[in-house]
Amino acid sequence: MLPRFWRKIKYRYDLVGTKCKNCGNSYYPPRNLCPVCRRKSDIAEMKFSGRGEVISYSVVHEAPEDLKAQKPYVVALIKLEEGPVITSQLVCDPENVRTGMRVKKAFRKYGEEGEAGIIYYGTKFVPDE
Amino acid sequence: MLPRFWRKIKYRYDLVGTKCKNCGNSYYPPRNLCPVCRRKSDIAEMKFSGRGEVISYSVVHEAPEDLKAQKPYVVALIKLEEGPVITSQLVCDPENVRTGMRVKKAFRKYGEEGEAGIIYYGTKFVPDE
Amino acid sequence: MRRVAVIGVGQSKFGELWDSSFRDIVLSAGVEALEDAGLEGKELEAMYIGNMSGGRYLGQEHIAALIADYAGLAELNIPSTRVEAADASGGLALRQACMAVASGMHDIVIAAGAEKVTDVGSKAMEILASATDREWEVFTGATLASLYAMIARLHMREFGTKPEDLAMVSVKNHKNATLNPKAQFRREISLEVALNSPYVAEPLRLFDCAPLSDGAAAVILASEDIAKKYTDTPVYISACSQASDYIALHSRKDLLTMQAVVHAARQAYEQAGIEAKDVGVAEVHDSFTIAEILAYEDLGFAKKGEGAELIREGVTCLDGEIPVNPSGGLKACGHAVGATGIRQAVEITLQLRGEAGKRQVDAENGLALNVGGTGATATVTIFTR
Amino acid sequence: MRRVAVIGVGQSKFGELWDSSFRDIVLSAGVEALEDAGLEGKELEAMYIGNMSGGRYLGQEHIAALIADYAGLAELNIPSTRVEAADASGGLALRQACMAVASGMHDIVIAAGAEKVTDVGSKAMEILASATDREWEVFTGATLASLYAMIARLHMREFGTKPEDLAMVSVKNHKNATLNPKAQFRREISLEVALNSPYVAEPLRLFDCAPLSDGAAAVILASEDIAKKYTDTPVYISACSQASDYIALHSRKDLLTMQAVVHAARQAYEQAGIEAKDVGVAEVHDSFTIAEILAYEDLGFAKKGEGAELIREGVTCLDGEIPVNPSGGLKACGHAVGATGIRQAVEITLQLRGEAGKRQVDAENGLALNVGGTGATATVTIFTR
Ligand SMILES: [Zn+2]
Ligand SMILES: [Zn+2]
Repeated sequence: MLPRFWRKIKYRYDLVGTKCKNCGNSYYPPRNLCPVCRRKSDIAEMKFSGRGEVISYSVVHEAPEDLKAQKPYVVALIKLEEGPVITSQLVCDPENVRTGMRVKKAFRKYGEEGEAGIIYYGTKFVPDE
Repeated sequence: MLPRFWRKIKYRYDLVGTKCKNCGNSYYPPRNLCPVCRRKSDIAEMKFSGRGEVISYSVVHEAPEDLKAQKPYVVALIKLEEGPVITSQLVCDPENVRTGMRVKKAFRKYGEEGEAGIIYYGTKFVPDE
Repeated sequence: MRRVAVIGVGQSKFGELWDSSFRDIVLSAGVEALEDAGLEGKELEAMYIGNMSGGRYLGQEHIAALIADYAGLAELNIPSTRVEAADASGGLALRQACMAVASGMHDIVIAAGAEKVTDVGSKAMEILASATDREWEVFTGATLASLYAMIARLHMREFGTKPEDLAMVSVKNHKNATLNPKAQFRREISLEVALNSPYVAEPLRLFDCAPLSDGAAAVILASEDIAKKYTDTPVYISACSQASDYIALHSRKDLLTMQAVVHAARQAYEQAGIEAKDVGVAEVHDSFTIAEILAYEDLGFAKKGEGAELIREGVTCLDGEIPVNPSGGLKACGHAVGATGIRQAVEITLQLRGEAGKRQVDAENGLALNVGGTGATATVTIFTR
Repeated sequence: MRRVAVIGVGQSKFGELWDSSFRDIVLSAGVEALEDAGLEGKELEAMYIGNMSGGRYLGQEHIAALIADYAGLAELNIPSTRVEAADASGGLALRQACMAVASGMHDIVIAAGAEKVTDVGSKAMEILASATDREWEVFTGATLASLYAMIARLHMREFGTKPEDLAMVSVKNHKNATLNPKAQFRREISLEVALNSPYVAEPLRLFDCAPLSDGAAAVILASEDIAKKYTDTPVYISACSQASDYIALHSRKDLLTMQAVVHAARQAYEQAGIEAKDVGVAEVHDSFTIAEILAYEDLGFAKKGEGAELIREGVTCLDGEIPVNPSGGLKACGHAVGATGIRQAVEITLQLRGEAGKRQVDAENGLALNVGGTGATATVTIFTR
């Protein structure tokens, strides 16, 4: 597996982000520097619950090569209950998605690395209502 | 085959370059604009004889993935008898190459395009003495 | 700072230019600009090139040196610099060139933008996605279209914008492109055709999305004094501003406002000493139809949420109050990624010179908005007669 | 034009940084520079980033917006610009940042350079080759090393330069690197080891070739007035010049002279009002050992053909007359491609401040030479106390 994927495994699999203890803001994806506090940042890791709400979504019909087999699939902007908004796939019938829908994280296959045929997993979201 | 390869076939296979009729300089690889005359350029195509002389060379031991099977191979700077210097592979035992050696063009396999498995041909040089 | 003028413009045709290599395309735009300015070539003191992804599209970096070389300028040893900010690369090249002339560092400078995307076939879309956050957007399956689609859905929900409004942007731009000989698509489309085209990323359909095109454009800039020696119709650049934002859409507090655009526009208006209402013609970044609606709002042509009214009421049509994208825009003239910001500058220059042919509008001030990705970079340039 | 000063410098460690992502590496350099300057971050008015091939190494373009974002600057909406000229990308970032401050456009600007190459494994070498002419050099099987190897063979034939001379460059740079805590290789090597290392491209061996490293560096520039508020030891940039040449080695009339270097050096010396003999310390682009020998000649430290004498006579050693590459250079400190031009500026600044620790030399003026590919781009920067 390419290092740029395994380096992020903790953050991707367990939804670990960061919190700035100086201003109280939390960040997912993780940040080493808080954009509010900058050099006054006081960053610590923080695990997110994985529950949230769909802010907006799109059903993808024109997909890149490695995701063509999955189309149409749903991509959504999800507001986590701790505050941050993230981009994620939503495992759900495209007919049933709606804005405001409650969702929760789930562990799912993401894709395969072309050459080595390695399979990547990560967090997707599923309906939670 | 990718368009960027077939677009160049005439120039690569037949050693077709260009000549500027304004200043008399000849160019290989081909140029649409003469760097001496710029907007006064008067460019026409010109076929090169394919005979020349080795100016310098290197035996390549660390090769990119798609050429690893061929290593060690010889790359040379070849001064064509019409003037221009070009970079080319030289099909020759590395032991026998020397600066000043006379060479001539030959039609040889260059490489294979990874995904489609298409084979590329082009001009290489061989000893001519 | 010195006043900067455009003294020459050139552009290739846009589209799927199968017969032309990257070098051929750039050269055609560059030579046209030199001819337009009446330069031989040796007067150029520096070159700036906007190019998004030569590394992926051509396996070639070091593009600026390559272009200077094939443009016949290698013997002059002039500094040649590639700048990149995804599809705002052209805008960055224009800004750096402006700065080089305004500062007195150079007298005559060429800014070009170029992209050759069709050689990689179906990979072009995936490469374009590298304009967004590879690790936290693209990894999840988000495409550039799907990110704009999520903006569109929110805009519809929040402000009542309709799919018909988006389609009308596309219809307008296609109509304008019929009058532009360099445009990729030179045929009118009907609202019905646009509204029934297949989905790319719901709610965006094929006719909401700009194509990925091959193409190049070039502008030659000079200081005011020198410009007067070369042209009787100099077009001045009265401001050229650039701003950035979070790279990922999800990191932004207001998903319906491109802060980089707002910021760059505010600076540009202030520097040029004009207001949004003084803009007589604009080329904006309609990579997706919703982006043109956002541009109306973020540039101050309409209040936030009321962008769609401008297209409904014909304000941005060729014969409207503020014609937008008279060239056909990215949607119909073509989106040659790194070339776009320069191509916009070419169009505004032609319009202000009165050389825009059948698509000529009447304007004193023109504006160009170039956006990178989903808005992490924006440049706003104001031109005046 | 205003006088420009360096008020802060920072650099990551260089090497195979498996545990660190691109974002982590850049941030470590940036934060070090901010701390060094005593800035909070919000004082920065613009950012320039040198990066060669984020598109190929990371699948990520739009690098400048990404870095501004992860550096916590997104809320400031400052212009952030990526520049690229292969491994001279860092030098270009430095020059654009200088221009932005010198012109009065901005007061405080950060210039950074960064590359993360080790994530792509064995493809890194092929990607580096995109610094040269893909169509007419790389296509034939030429690697960057083989092109420099052909220069080396010619230099040997023409001027009697020996493999031992090249090896001595490597030995010197490795020795210097033992004194640099940020260097990738911190062990001395013997002449025998260098001369018996395996061939990469004859006549160049493993120890003639710089590694491809991960790393980042950053410098913060300010106008003279402002610099005095932040530091008691400002280092001034008295010239920063850039020049280009034919992209392919085979197109150049003199294969043993890098015209871009000669041209940039001539301009830089003139602007700084010094001569080659006034340079007290230099960081030059030893991507291959022969490149350091050429640099001696093309920068005017030695006559053409006599470069090897400087290394034979110890002139460029740490205790010589003109110490070259006190950091260990690209060969031993590491070559993080797009970072190199900025890393050189960091080293020269530390040297002129007297903060270079065990590798400290005594100098009034310092010079940095950054080269792209086989010499199609060069930047020469002159620093003074
Ligand atoms: Zn904070
Ligand atoms: Zn000529």
